[in-house]
Amino acid sequence: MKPFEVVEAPIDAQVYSNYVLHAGAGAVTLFTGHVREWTHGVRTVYLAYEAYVPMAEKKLAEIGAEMEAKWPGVKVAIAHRIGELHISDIAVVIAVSSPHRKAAYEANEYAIERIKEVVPIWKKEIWEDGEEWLGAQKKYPDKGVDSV
Amino acid sequence: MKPFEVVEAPIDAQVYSNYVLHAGAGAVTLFTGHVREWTHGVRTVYLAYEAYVPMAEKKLAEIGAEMEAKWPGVKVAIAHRIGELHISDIAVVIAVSSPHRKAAYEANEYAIERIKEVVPIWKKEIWEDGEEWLGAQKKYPDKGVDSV
Amino acid sequence: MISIQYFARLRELAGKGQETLDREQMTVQELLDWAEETYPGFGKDDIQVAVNEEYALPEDVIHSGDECAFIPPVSGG
Amino acid sequence: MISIQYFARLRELAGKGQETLDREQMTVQELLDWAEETYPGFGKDDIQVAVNEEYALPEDVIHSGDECAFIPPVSGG
Repeated sequence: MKPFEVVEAPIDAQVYSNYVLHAGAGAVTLFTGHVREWTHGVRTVYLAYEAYVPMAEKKLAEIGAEMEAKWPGVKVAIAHRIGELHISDIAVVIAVSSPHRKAAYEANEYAIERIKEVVPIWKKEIWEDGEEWLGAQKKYPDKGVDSV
Repeated sequence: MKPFEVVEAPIDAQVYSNYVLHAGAGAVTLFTGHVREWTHGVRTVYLAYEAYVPMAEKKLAEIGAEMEAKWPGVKVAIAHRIGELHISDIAVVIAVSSPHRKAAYEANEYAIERIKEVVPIWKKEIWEDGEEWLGAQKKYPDKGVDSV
Repeated sequence: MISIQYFARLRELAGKGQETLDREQMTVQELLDWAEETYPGFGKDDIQVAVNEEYALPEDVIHSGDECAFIPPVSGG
Repeated sequence: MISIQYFARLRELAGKGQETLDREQMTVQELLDWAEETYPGFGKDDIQVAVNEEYALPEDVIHSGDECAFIPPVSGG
């Protein structure tokens, strides 16, 4: 594995938490974003994720560097899956270790917020009767914003 | 496994995240507290945890109920290990699933704060040249407070 | 008979994990006072008492058959 | 030659994932204007341009050999 990567295979979250664990770590936070069956009352059949892979991996690594600068001592790994994802599949995993717990929580939450702002990855929701690329489009201002 | 338990065997964190995952969950936060090698410049050889087991499990379940009341829709599992723990061993795991990520982060952090306040579990630090029961004793006001 | 459990520092201080006290009833504060006298250095001001697995107040009354535990400052996590 | 990549909604709108544009240089804004004219409904006001895998400003200049990508609002996570 690479500590900042876009993958096509199912994500094994444990691989990333193992990567960040070390003898100086007192706390590890592991966030996994999963495909949810219902969003805004509409049943999702599956999601299709697409990425500009090299730039996405570069941006994930930049987010990791931002985190290490803001919370000295944290160690970070982030992976995002692309392709066709079904209910409960892991779309994204963020693993953060830190000597103390507060930084591990804060840095982890920072990472998912930044991913949703700057990493070139897109999600298409496929329902039983249609599909839609998500994102902050004007047409659907309430979609995708609180998607996880 | 039980969703709120005190265990003697090594903790497999994945068991608890699997337990809280369901089709309505968009986010899972998994916190693991680990034995850290260095605390306040002193090298830890190992930790010995002790619990008032039935009351501790009852208090963990109460914390879970508090979380479900404060953040509707979250599902929670918490386990704490007792006995002799070595560097990087998991002492505590908190798994929280939620439809949306914000509650999963907030509820998880709430859980570890409450555990450190009300759950009858004690930690003894064993160094190369001594040992000490931790807790908010007056003698050592800076110990144990930010222990993870 | 009131049963009493000791944990962590208090278990080491008392040299035992549990014992029974031959009383019909007493308050939580009276139990703490008894422990302080019996085990010098007990430090009752920092210790809570659980009665039947629930935190109790100093004025709460303990009855024969209750299970009590001294709870020094916790340090889990 | 400037290479251009399309993703997500834009890939479906353009009917292709990439193409090349035979220009020596142009600004990011000129590239967006060109795309809006070429692909009605492109929605350039909500789209960013990456040049060589880095977000660019409208006034930045793209040169022949640069790799450009249109970045519609992202929705990872």
